[in-house]
Parts: sequence; structure tokens; C-alpha cells
Amino acid sequence: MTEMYIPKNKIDDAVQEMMAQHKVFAPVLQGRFHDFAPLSSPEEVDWECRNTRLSPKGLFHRHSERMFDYSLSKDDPEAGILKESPKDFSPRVVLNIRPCDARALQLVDVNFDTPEYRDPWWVKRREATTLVGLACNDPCSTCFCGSVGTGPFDAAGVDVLLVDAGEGYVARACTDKGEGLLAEIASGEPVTAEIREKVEALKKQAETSMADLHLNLDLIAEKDMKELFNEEFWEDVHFSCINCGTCTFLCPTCWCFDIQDEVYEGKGMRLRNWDSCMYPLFTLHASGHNPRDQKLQRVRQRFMHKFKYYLDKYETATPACVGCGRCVQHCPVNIDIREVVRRMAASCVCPA
Amino acid sequence: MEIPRGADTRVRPYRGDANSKGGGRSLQARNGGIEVENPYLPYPVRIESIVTETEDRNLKTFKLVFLDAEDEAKFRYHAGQFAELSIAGQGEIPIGIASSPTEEGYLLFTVNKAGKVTNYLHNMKEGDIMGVRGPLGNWYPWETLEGRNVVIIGGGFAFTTLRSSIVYMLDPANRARFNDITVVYGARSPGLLLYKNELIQWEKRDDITMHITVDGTNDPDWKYNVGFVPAIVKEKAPDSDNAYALVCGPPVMIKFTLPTLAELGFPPERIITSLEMRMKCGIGMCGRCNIGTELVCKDGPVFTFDYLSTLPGEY
Amino acid sequence: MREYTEKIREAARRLLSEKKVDAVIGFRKGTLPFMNEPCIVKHADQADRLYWDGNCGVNLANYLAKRADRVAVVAKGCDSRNIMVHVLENQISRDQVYILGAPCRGMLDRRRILAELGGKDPLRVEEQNGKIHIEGRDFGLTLNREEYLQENCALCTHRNPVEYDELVGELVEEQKDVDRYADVREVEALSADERKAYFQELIAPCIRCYACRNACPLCYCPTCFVDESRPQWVGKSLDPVDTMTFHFLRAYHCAGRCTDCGACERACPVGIKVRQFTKKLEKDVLELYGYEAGLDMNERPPLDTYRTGDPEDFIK
Amino acid sequence: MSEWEPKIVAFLCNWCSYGAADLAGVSRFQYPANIRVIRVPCSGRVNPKFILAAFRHGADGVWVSGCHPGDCHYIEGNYYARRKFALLKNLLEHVGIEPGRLHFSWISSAEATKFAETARQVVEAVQAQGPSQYFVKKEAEVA
Repeated sequence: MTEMYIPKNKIDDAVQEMMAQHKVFAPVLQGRFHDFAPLSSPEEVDWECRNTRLSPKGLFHRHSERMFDYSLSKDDPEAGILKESPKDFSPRVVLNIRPCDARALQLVDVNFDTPEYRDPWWVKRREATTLVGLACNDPCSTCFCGSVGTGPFDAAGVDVLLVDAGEGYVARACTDKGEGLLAEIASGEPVTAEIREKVEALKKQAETSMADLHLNLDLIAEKDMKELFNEEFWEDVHFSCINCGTCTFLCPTCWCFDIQDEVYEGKGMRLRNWDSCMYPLFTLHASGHNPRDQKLQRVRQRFMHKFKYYLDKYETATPACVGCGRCVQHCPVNIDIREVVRRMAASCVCPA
Repeated sequence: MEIPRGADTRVRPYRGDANSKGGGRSLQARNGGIEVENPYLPYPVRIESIVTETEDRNLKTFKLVFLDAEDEAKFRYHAGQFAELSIAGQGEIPIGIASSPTEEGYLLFTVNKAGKVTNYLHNMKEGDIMGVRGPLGNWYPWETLEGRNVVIIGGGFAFTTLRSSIVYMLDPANRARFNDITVVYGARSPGLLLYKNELIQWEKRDDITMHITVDGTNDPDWKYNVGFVPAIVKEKAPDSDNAYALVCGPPVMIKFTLPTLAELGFPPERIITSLEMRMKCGIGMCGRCNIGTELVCKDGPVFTFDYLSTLPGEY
Repeated sequence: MREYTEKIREAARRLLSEKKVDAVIGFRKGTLPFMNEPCIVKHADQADRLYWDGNCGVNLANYLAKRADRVAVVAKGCDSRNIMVHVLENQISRDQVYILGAPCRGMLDRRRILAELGGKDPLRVEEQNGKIHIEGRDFGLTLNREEYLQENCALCTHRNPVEYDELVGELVEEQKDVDRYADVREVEALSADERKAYFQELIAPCIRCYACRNACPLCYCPTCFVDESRPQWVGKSLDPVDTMTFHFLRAYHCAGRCTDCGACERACPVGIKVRQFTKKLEKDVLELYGYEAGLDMNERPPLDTYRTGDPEDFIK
Repeated sequence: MSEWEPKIVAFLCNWCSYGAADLAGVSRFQYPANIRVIRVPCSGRVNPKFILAAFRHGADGVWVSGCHPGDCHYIEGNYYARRKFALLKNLLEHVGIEPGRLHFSWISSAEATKFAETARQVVEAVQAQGPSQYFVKKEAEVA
């Protein structure tokens, strides 16, 4: 696989080269926090950004997606017939996506790209996108990627992995798509043995800097779904939750959505918006019956989905969580998923 | 290859089927590559006719005809499946398919007036254009039911996919595949029974045993049963030997019917039901209709009670 | 803060073992610096889970609406006012709640402190004598507590609980001569177009997660107007008009009830100053009807009463 | 702009202003035809959501009219309404809606002249603002 060294004074040139053939998205400081935004110039990239407030899932699964358009005008012979809304699926690069967030996209693939049905928007955007990851030399204290099967240097989800080696970046292609992208970069230099060693050292340092939480996911996997569902500790876990959707909206692996029709002056569109299992409306039947009308049920659903249902359903050892720590950082009432998972593994009633 | 409509062409086991392998994930892939068939795009249909089913006028049966014959060919379904009815400007609703695969040229949907979309639909007229997306979900296990006695127990307006099933089994091409067919169907009053004309016709046939019942009635000419569905099941005591029961109805009916069936010797793996849930996508992606690991829209809606008992009771 | 924690634990132990209450609602120590988690304690031997410091900004009144049991709740000035609002609005009865009053010197603004750290992780934090000592992997920093209070706390004129059954600390001196509405007046002074631009920009980052609504103790409606479908009052996409309609109506529903506890702003994951909506209402309610929410149990909320001589110069 | 005519939604109390509108019609008083009347049982029935909904659906102005203070058919509905509307109007204008778009009046069923006169004033004021933009839901701005 291709590997190259891009000195920091040439990194803008490299980004410029990516921009020649692709629309490039990268973390940009927008007001008070970072978000992925399309670049108009390479200088906009904030290379010091630790991570974006919102996960990059929105680049693939848009917060509000215009699905179909239709006419409702009486004299239109096509009135009431839905047509796919035009979309731009031209090639793009998502630059400086963190390994956890890239891995998250893979975890979500199993939902949107299934043997029976393929979500066209997700699939086409995934196809059109090359992910250039940036390894985390300095994981945050709320990061726990290493405890959920990924890591600060995990290349599993990216097409190219960049490592900040101090004076420059080492770029390594991890997939054919990544190879293709690096072939377009002329600003690269060969990677010296010394730099390669440095990258290894950085990797080791990053990995050891993170405490292993010993989440014992295998213990959860072994448990009976129904027993875990009925554990008493959920009573304590759910208490502080206010059922806002912050955790689900910031989460890189939460994919749930709602479908809505909107009409304006004889034209209409079908939209799909992010939704959240935290909201009572999410499961409310038209009859008024609601299988998850209690806060406890909704809180439990989120954690059970990520750490039990997902594993059981897809027969995998990896939970639907990549340890990015966004929900830990931004939960307004400090519900800490790391603690919840510990209790799921231990089935202990008392908080740790 | 010419595939006859109504045949079991897709391998999608219902949840809890002893023959099921790989847990409800079907094997047929959609078009590969980047040309992705949009599973959210409804087929356009025209409302051919509307029948008001019940005297409270809350249930109407809509007969829908595809605008494009090719779409009809693609919409190959099994009794027990559902579809998303789509109304531009209003939204979509998941509704069980009431017509049988053996009834060609149209689809039937019996819709209860409950929310925003169904209220709008009830005010639509014959000739109006709407959409249908599907078929969705799994179906009653027709291959497993072959050579068996089938006991159908329905209550209220949860009789739609059961009607589909009865029509399917009674079709001359299919009738020989199944042994005795027994139906217990009840509603609160005679005016609330669905498909009355058909019920009367079936009642007169000798290849199906009908037990129509109402909770109560003032009608002196009522010549069928009076009593709750579970009581009538107990009274008529269909033989459980080599038999499967398909049970659909309001929760309270199911609650009291299950012990009766158990007494009659039906084990939970031979009692099959179809669940309802709030749904949006209908294809297992939007995340709201799960019971534990199972997505009712895609892994269901048909489950055995045996299988349901292994899942969290969140439905 | 130690003393508060001790007093809270002692009270919880006593109340629970004497069976005066079924549960005690307070905070437990958070898993992150500058965060604590609301918790409920139901047995006397669990009382030591309770904890108190300058990071208890969540409004605990939020956990009281429609409770059936008898609970003790630790309440800062704002929490106690919101408990009053609950009592006035029949969400809970006064004799169901045992208020453990916690006189407050303001809660810390976590976001502002983290911004001060410029992305560095705080690992250990200690509050002492009006200072915040922060230590990280390779840094140490001391900040003046006063300068890093939540904005609403800095402007607070009701730091002492307005109603309580017992106190867990000495009453503090209330802040005087605070100009509570300087920011509102600044916006009022702008032209209509400028105000429109100001508010549109304010809510631009909104992701419609409803954290502001859900963190708010006033928002207990069984079905929120955003969730109503017949008719649907507001769309659910990120369309700016819908987002503005949501924020506007959410704020309006708090008219005459808001205690400026700051829960909404604290909860917002994208840092929107949603109090800019509610503070205008608060100011108007004070100016037009002389009412401050949650201070007096015998006075009806301003939109639940009237005076024949209420101002009406806007009516033709 | 000469072609443009404002659309104004008027919520009129059944017991007074609606009667006044009726009387104005019977008495053949002229007033502009820009007003779409919604009859309500009391000005107190007008939920702020209704006013937002009117703007949302493209009303250029909203006018609420009820009974004079003290004359409410339900004794005090308009007193409550008065407080509700004062805060609503202030907040709407605070977030930047033009002051000329939202109007309130007290008009008894006998005051047909006042009704016609107020209608003219309201239409004039809204006309001066031009077509409404704020709070009007157009095609959703989503891609």
C-alpha cells in the first residue's frame, strides 16, 4: 500500500490537490465548535481540531434529507406521484475524520446496506466518498475507542490514514479508493525509517494513554437478552435522563429517522429527518398505545440497542458504539455510557 | 423464468419457524452496483373503489389498481405481508394487505380511521391517485402449513391479512395443499364485522368451517354465535392435532385466547400472530419498530408466540 | 461545598430512616470534571451517594412533576422557585415535597471553563475559597470562581431558596444592583431587521434535539406542540422557519413561569443562548405585571390572572 | 408592488366583533376585502399557536378582535387574552417581526363603523409592510 510523507508546509498543497477532483469536507471551526464543512480553500481546515461536535454521519445520513418531490396541482397529470429528488453524488473526500467516526460508518452500513434493501442515499454517498482519517495522537479523557474494538490509530474504517508526525503527516492508503486518492497527490515524499518509527511510537503512546475500561462486552453478549432487559439497574440508570435527543443526535452510530411530508403551494416533498428513541412520539401508535411510553423503556432501548441487540442481531462482537465520547461530554445530566455498560456487564444494581 | 403469482418465491422464514435458518434475513439481494433501486419510492396506484365496511364508518376497504402493469408484476406478495400506503402531502401508513395473491389485478386494503393519514385517506375518492410501497415484511408460513389443519382466529378489524389467507387457501389451486380450515371471527356487533358478504359465502361452503360471532346483538335475525372469541374457540374446540393457529386481534382477545389454545393442545410454536407497530420506513432501517433484536417491519410482522416469549415484552 | 454534602447526606439519612420521605432527589458526583448527575436515593444507607459542589446546575424541579410519592429534594434558589411553579400549576403538592434548601453562590459554566482550557482535558478540579484549581496531564490553572459562573447565575437575585423545610447551608447574601436585562435592552435597541438577523443567527446551529425543552422544568406537557400532528404546528426538518417557530413557541410557553434557571442553555449541545427568548418575556412580565415567577405561593401566575387596568395601549 | 394585496387573517369574537363585521356588511359600510375572518367563541380562545400558524401559512397580517373589557360573554376571557397578546406581540416584535403585522382591537357588535375603520387601518398598516417573509413556511430549505 502506498505511503507518503507530506511536510506540514506542503499539506495545503496536498489538500488543494484533493480539491481538484473532489469536494472536500473537513473540520472547520464554526462559531463555538467544529463541524465538517465543504472547503473553499485548504487554509480553512483546523488541523488542531480534536473532534467535531457533531459526528460526520450527517454527511451520509443527512439530518434532513429531501427524498421525493411531487406536485399536488389539480391540472398536473403526474399529481400525487413521487419522484426522486435530484442529488449530488459527485466524488468527495472527508478529510480528517477520526478513526472512531470512520469505523462508525461501517457499523451503520449493516443497517442501510442490507441484502434485502439498500438505502440509496447512504449507499451512493458512501460509494462517492473517500475517507481520509486522522489518527488521534492525543485522545481525549472521554474517549474509549480502545475499549469497544477500535482505537486511536484504527485504519479499519478509513481509505487513507494520516498521522501527524510532528513536522509533517504520514499518509497511508488502506483501500483501493485510498490508493486512487494518494495517486493524485504530488506533494508527497518518501517515508523514512525514522519517521515510520516515530509513527509507531506515537501509536503506542496514544493507545497506552487511554485507560482500558475493561467493559467486558463478552459478558454482555453471553447474557440472555430478556434477563438483561429486565435488570433492576435500569431504574437507577434512567432516573436522571431528561429524554432530550442530544446523545442520539451527536452519536456517530445512531441512525434512526422519521419520514415527513411537507407541502408548499401545490408542491410537496417527502423528507426524512433524524429521529431519536428518546422521544415518546418515536413509538406512539395512532391508536394511542405506546410500547415505550416510559422514560425507563426509552433509555434502556438506547443502551440495549447499542450493546446487546446490535451484537445479537448481526452476530458480531462489536457493539454499535465507537467510544467517541460525544454523549459522555454533552449529556446535560451526565449519564455516562461507560458506567452504564459496566453495569450491563456486571448487572449490579448499585452505581460503580 | 415465469413465476406464478402467489407462489412462495422468496425464502423469508417467519420468526420462530423451526425451518428458519439465519434468523429472518432473506437471501435475495437487490440490484448490486451503484444503481440502487429506491426502496422508499411508492408505486403509483389509483383508487378503483371504496367500500365502507362497518356501520360506524371507521373502516373502509380501498381497492387499488397499479397505474403501471410492470409495477404490478414487481409487487408479488404473500398472504400475511403488508405495504406502506403513501399519500402525497400526508405521509405513509403500514397496512396489512387484505387481498390475496390469487386475486389478480388489484390490491385491497382495509383501513381503520385513526391518525392523520388514515383520516385523509377516508376522505379520498374513487379515481384519486396514491402510492403503495411493498410488499413488506414476512408472511404466514405457507410451506409449513401445507398438509396441516389451519385454525384462523380473528377479532375486530385485525382480520385483513386473515381474509387474504382464507381467500388464498380457498383458491382452487391451493385448497388441496391444506387440510381442514376452521375460522373463528368475532366483532363487538354484527355491524362491525368486516367482509360480511364473503363471511356469509364462506359459511355456506363445505371446505371451510366458519364460526362467526359477536360480543352481543339486539338483532333477532342473527343466526350465528354470540360470545367473545376466546369462549367460542373453547366451545368449538378445534382439534390441535396437526394444526396451526393464526391469531390476530385486539390484545385483550389474544390474552384470553392463548390459554384456551393451550388447553386445546396447541403448543406456542404452532400459534402464529401478526404484530402492529408504529413504522416509518417499513424496511428495517428507521429503527422504531424493534422488539429487542427483531424489527417488526422486516423480521416480522408474523411471529410465533413461542418466539415472542423469548423477546422483551415491549409491544 | 463539603459542608453542604455532609448536611445533605445527614438530612437524607434522617428523612429516609424516619420515613418522612420515600426518596431524596439530589446529585451524585459526576464522572467528568464540572459535571454531576441528578440521582434519587431511596434507602438511608445509600445517602452517602449524594454530593454537592458548584456543578449542580441541573434544575431538580424537572424530576418532580406528577410524582406520586413524598420526596425530599435539594433545591437552590432557582430550583425552589420552580418547585413553587410546580405547586402553583398542580404538578405536585407542597406537602409532598420536603425542600432541602441549598443557598447558592452560582453554578459554574462548564463550557466557558473548557473553552478557557483551549481543548486541554481537565482531570482534577477543586473548588476552594472562590477559586477553581484545575489540573490536567501537563498543565495547572487557577480561575476566579466569580468570573466563570453560568450567565444566569451571575445575574441571579434569588440565590437563597425562597421556600424550604430546612437549609443545608447558611443563607448567602443576595446580589444587589444587578442589571438583569442589559442584554435584552441591547437587542431591543436594534432595528426590527437587525433583531431578526440576530435571532436567526442565534438559532442557526440548532439541531432540533429538544434538549432545551426537556431540560426545562416548565416543559411537562404530555404532548408537546411540536409532536402534535393534527394540525401540525411546526415542521420537523432543519428548515430555519420551523426552527424559529419551535424556539419562539417554546419560549412563549414559558411566559410568566420562567425563573431563568439556565437549564435550557446549559443543556444545549450546540451552545445556543436560548435564554435570549425567555429573558425578554421575563422582563416584560416584570415590567407589565410586576411578577417574578416562583416567589409567592399566593399569587397566581401572570397568564392565569388579570387586572382590569392591565396595559392595553397596543389594542385599538 | 401595486398588484400585491395583503392577506390578513382576522380572528373575530363571535359575540362582538363578528357581529360588528356582520352589521358593517348589512349597513353597506365599505372596508377592504383583504380580510379572511375566522370566527372564534372568544378572543381568549385564540391560542398564540393560531397566530403563528396564520403567519406560517402565508398571512401577511393577523388581526384579533374581541369584546371591550368588562363586556366578555364569558365574563373575563378577554382580560386573559389581553395579557397573552401583550406578551406575544412584544416577543414577536422582539425577535424581529414588523410591528405593523399584528393587530388587536376591542369592537362591540354595535360598532360597525369602528369595525370598518379598524379594518382599513389594519390593511393599510399591513400593506405598508409588504409581503410577509418572517415565520412564513415556504418550501423547506433542505437538500
